Amino acid sequence: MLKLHDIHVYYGHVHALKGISLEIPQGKIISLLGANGAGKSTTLKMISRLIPPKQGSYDLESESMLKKTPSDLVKRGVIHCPENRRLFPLLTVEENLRIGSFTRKDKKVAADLEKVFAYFPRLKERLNQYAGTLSGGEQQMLAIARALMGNPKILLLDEPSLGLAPNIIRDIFQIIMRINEEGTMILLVEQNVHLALEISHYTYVLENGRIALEGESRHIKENDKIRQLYLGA
Amino acid sequence: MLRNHWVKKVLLALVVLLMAVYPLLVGYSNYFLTLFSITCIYIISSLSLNILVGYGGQVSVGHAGFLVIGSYTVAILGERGVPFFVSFLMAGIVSGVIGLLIGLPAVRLRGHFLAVATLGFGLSVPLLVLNWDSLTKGYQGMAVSRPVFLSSDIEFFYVIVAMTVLVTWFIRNIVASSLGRAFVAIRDSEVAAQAMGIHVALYKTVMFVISAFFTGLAGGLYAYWLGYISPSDFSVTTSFLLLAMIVVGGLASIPGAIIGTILFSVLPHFTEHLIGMHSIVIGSAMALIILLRPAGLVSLKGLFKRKLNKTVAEDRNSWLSQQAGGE
Amino acid sequence: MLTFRHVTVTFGGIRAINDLSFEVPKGVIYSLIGPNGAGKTTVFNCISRFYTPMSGEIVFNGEDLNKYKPHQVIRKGIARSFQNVELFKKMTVMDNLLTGYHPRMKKNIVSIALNLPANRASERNAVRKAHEVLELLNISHLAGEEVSNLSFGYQKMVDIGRAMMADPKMILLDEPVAGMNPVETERISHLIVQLKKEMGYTVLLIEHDMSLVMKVSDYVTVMNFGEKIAEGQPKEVQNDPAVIEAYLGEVDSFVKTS
Amino acid sequence: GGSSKSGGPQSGGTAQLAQGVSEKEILVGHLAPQSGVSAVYDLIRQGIQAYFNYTNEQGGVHGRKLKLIAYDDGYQPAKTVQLVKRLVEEDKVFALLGSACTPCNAAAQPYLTEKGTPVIMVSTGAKRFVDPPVKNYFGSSFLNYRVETKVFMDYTVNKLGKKRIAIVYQNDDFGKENLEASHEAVKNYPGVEILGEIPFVVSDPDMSSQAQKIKQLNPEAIIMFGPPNPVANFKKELHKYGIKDTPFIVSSIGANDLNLFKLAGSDVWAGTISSAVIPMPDAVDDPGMKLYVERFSKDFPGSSYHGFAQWGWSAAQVMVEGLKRTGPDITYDKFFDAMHTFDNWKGSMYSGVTFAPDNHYGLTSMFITQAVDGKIIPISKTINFNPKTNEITYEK
Amino acid sequence: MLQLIVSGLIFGCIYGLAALGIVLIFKTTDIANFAQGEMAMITTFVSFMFLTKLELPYLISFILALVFAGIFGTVVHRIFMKPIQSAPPLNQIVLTLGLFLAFNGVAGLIWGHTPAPYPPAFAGDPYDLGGVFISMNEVFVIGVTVILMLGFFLLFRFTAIGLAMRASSQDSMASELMGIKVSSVFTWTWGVGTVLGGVAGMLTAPFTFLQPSMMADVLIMGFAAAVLGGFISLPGAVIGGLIIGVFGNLISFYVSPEMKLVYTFLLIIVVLYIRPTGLFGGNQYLKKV
Ligand SMILES: Nc1ncnc2c1ncn2[C@@H]1O[C@H](COP(=O)(O)OP(=O)(O)OP(=O)(O)O)[C@@H](O)[C@H]1O
Ligand SMILES: Nc1ncnc2c1ncn2[C@@H]1O[C@H](COP(=O)(O)OP(=O)(O)OP(=O)(O)O)[C@@H](O)[C@H]1O
Ligand SMILES: [Mg+2]
Ligand SMILES: [Mg+2]
Repeated sequence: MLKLHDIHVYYGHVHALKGISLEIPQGKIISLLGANGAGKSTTLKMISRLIPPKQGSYDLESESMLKKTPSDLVKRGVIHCPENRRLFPLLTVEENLRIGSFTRKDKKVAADLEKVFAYFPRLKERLNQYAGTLSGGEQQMLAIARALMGNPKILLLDEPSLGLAPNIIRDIFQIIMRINEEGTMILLVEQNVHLALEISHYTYVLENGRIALEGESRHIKENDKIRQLYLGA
Repeated sequence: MLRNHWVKKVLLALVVLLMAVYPLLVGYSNYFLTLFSITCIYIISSLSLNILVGYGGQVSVGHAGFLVIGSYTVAILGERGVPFFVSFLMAGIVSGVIGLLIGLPAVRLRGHFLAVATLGFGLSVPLLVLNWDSLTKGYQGMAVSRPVFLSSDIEFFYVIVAMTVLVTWFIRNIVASSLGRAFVAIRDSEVAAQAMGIHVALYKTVMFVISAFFTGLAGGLYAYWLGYISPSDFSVTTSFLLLAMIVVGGLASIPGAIIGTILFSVLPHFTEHLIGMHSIVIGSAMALIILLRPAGLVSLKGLFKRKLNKTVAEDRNSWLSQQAGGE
Repeated sequence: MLTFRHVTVTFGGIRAINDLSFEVPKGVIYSLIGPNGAGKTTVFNCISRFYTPMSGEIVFNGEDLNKYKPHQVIRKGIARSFQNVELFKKMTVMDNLLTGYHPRMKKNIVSIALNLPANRASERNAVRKAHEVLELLNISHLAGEEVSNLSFGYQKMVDIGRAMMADPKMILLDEPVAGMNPVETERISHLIVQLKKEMGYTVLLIEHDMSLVMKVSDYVTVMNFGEKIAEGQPKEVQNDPAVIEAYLGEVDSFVKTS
Repeated sequence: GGSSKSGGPQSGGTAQLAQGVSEKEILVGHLAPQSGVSAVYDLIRQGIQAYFNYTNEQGGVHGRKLKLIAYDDGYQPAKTVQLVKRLVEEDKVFALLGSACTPCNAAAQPYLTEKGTPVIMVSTGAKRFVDPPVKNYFGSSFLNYRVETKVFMDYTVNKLGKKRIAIVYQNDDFGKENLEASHEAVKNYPGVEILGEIPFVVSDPDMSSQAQKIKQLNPEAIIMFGPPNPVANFKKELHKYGIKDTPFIVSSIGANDLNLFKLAGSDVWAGTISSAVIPMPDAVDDPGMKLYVERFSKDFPGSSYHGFAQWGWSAAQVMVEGLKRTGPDITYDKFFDAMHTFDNWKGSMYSGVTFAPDNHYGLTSMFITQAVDGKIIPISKTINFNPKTNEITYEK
Repeated sequence: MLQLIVSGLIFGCIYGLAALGIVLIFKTTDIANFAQGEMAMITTFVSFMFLTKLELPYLISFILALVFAGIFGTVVHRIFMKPIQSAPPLNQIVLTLGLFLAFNGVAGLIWGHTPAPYPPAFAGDPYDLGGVFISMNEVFVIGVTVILMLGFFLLFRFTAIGLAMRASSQDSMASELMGIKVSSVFTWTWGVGTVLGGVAGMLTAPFTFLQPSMMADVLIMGFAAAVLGGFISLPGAVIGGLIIGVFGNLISFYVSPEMKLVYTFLLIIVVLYIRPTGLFGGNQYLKKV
């Protein structure tokens, strides 16, 4: 249960988020939509505490996260799979995955590793390849797999379908639904609006750093303005 | 935008005027003339280094080597009776040619590898000068005489000022041109630069040559101004200091390099009498400025630019809403 | 216009492209699709000469591209954009575009240093061209922004715009709409058609967004494991069982990508 | 060269006092590196300052206090030129005293020669500052390199009876000037041979290849021109290879320091031969020396009072004596005349100071020393060098 | 000849030790620390205080000094480096240059510039092994170097900490997202790097004597060694140091000592020309588009 209230974020003088309030309730998939530059990635970076808010409140399970560091949030199971993948290019695929489970002390790491290999068999073939030399889509798979290795309670996904083949996109969305069913909450930023609205329970639409619209995904889908602006009629 | 341009011009005119009347202001004091001249010479050097490091992203920690080459070129040619203008130009050309020779292997190297290779160059040049007695008179150093028509210090002071203004202008033109953009492109992404048709190896070499050429000229001016040159004039410390000047001033910025150079050239004036404190003061200045202004002193002007930035951001946002409402 | 003949590229043990042949006729939009890791970007990198094929020939307008260096390719009339955007981060949008104009600039060092009229004229032309491109992309308002401050979507546009600056004969676009929503995708697809129709470019396109590929392509080649598995009109390819199997997947309830 | 638009020091005239001299004060300038790699030179300043303090406590010179203005030139000639101008034109000092660094002094020489500011006891033994004599340059605070070299050669050949000599020299202005002088000197001794000349770099702690070379050459005597650190390292390295008994002769710059017994090890350093113009503080029982040790340790506790500091103190003694001899109405001409009255003056720690219009060496008397039992003691009577005739005479 | 090589190896180890600290810090924080040598020098002075003022035995002083070094390194990181962690590397490097100057000056003020003898770890005459002389202390230097090199190599290669250190240098933001406390990792690295430097300093001091400028040359050679070895490889740093030590000694003997530096850098440039990322640098600038 994660809750943002009236969050403001600045990049230098650029006012990127102008009072965001949103909630990730237990067991849900939430999607966050918006045009280029609307502030979606910024919201995720704020949640994982990579950047500080200037104003507002941020609670996780009723505890304020304003003073926490990214590693505190990781320990609490908030895992952020960032935009642009941000792999470690000079570590191998295997090392990238190992570092995904860096903070974990539980015994299930090995089992999780098998699980992500089952999701992405291509990665298993490329265990010793430098992450930097993978193809775009392979990198995206690795980025998602690395996030899963952190055993997330809340998973923040920034455009997970980016650069993936249609069949893999389908796989990814199935995986997202599956881990959600296993109890992980998900905040999904997607440009693939159709899909996002399809699988999420609730949707926020960002415009210029503000929440312009929110509601149950199935209602949002029917909204005319949304159809026009994001779904392409 | 227009107003900005106008302000800039007035400022520039003021600076040039100040340089012109400086000797009057300090009552023709030879010490203050020297302080100013040496500062000018270092301004030329740091601007040249900035082409390489700031714009081109190629770290050189041996740049003082080119100062040695420039200064010894005028000394050696002058001794053999070569006329002033020729020897002075040759200071640049010889240095540029050496820059080319250094640049050729250096284009393959990056980051710290290049840094250490250039460090080797900076360390080696004074050693070679010291040991090549027959050409350089080794440890004794060489006397350098100015031509008769520029023999007085005040005359040569104006030569230095004029050269500084001229070279600054050249360098400004270069960095604002397609050449300058190619340098920055190489710094930011070699792959993309190649895809844009930029011959990376060639341009890196060109960078080295231009940078070495102007630094060589600075070395020539230095030798003429002091009238004597020895192998211990420029050590690695000089190279380090040049690097500090452009970084503390603000990389890839002409005003930045100038401000940084003035700071480190004038600061000693206030610390030289503090026995044993000199390097503490210089070192602390370097550390503290970077600590407080990680992007260098020019970033101070960002404080004034706040308004401008905001408008750009607002522009964009209003445009976005328009799009959202309009379609 | 561009012909691949039996091209093979390997990295260590991996065959990224295996005996690939295809031909792109002049003036078409030619799409290259296929699963992740199929070797599509590698094809681009071969044309850009970042990679040298182990065997095979790449012929452009009758010339073997293999004899050129990467920086010469654009002068042959081939410009490209990058999959993960490869911009000059610390430059403004305008300067990025101007750099794209590089091959067409006057480059006389004396003229540059003295800022002679010839240099200024050439610089003016570049700026004019850049404004045209910005208009086309609808991002004129961003001209003065440093690209590292832009969101990913806008960076992609700048990347495309930069490739357009050189007025190439052929433009290679690597996943131009990745990270864009359907409306933005729509705009880019207009632009791509415009590139072909109004500016006469030949477009070689890599894209996973099937809506775009199906809409704009004249011809499609499908790759898998570095080999061609199908080619033809978009409609034919879309219904090819091998392509569905390897790439598109079963169209089930919630996938409506096409 | 500099312009002389603003009134130079010469413009003092006879009626007026010289520049830098007021009713209360005499300003004296000094330049040396005070930080960085060559910062040991700062000991010279400390020596000067200590003597100035002492003199001022005694009432100064003809009622005037001495004020030292010292700047850090960082061993950079360009800086020196700048700072010399600052001292002469801005601070308006009367004279420069004991400034260190050969290339720095050389860079400033044309300007100072033109200005005519007295330059007293430069802290370099290079020939160019004393020979041929320049009107306003007087002496060097330590022995002239060439003179010392000649004496070493003479001592090695005539007193030690060695003929096959190896030379180890620092690869810079100092070492090379000495090397040149050795070649000149050896010509006077038929049958004597320089077997090899082995350079080293001062900052390089690794002297093993040099020691190996010596082993290969197997000389009868080794003459080394270098400062304390490499000398100590080299001697240690020689010892390691069992070269213990070959006479080892070291320039005074590198040997006049008891610290060497610690750096090299007492037994390793023992036996080393050198020369000196000033005895080591602990080697003699002399009131002047006691005064120095006492005053210096009081003003600069913790600083080493061997070597460099002694030179500073003695140089200051020479200058003060010159000022005393000039009388209360100090003009440059009077001062220069007074300086020329030094004739083997023994009032300072130096073993004798001489100036004449045709001799600006200042220090031409010295003695040979040897390291024995943790002390550096004189092993010869005074040796005199005559710059006019190039003759070396041993006092009986 | 053999003797030349052996002496070269010993100085090679000293350069290698200096290089180890530089490489360790670089590998993790992406910063070439120019203040490394001066920090080592200060550590050495501190150990000398323990030895002479408190008259503690060598081993105790050695260990106490290393404790000091660890604290010193972490403090320097916290005060100076952490606040500018996200500034461009060159700016951070210039900051370390500033520290280099300042530390040197401060040491001069506190301890003066007169060289002092520093005791070796083991006293005693050298052994004569068939014409090659080597002392116990020199054997000790070689041993320490090899052990430290192996230790840190294993740490980097096989432990989670090592992996975190490597990751932090490649992308600190992504590392944060993995739950790595990047600035703590950096602080630790500075601590450990300074300890390594301290070891180098205390083993160097018997050769260079104790004085504020004792590390000037060693640092430059350390950088050269690090680069020769690839700048990211710990064994590379030591091997680079050994090559430079031996090569330098041979040049010194057979060509001339004053050209040692020139030839050493020439060698490095030739090696880099053939292998632009050094002997063990691997594919550091790998980038796929
Ligand atoms: N580092 C930065 N410095 C300055 N401004 C930034 C920075 N990063 C983002 N911005 C600005 O903040 C705003 C929000 O950016 P953000 O990356 O959150 O957008 P987004 O919604 O994720 O867009 P996209 O879909 O294109 O990824 C944009 O206007 C962008 O230009
Ligand atoms: N430099 C390299 N070293 C090793 N393997 C490489 C290198 N470059 C590419 N590969 C491999 O070659 C294969 C083809 O890569 P390529 O980038 O061409 O795929 P792609 O078709 O563009 O995929 P995507 O749609 O995911 O971008 C991949 O499996 C990739 O891992
Ligand atoms: Mg985003
Ligand atoms: Mg690809």
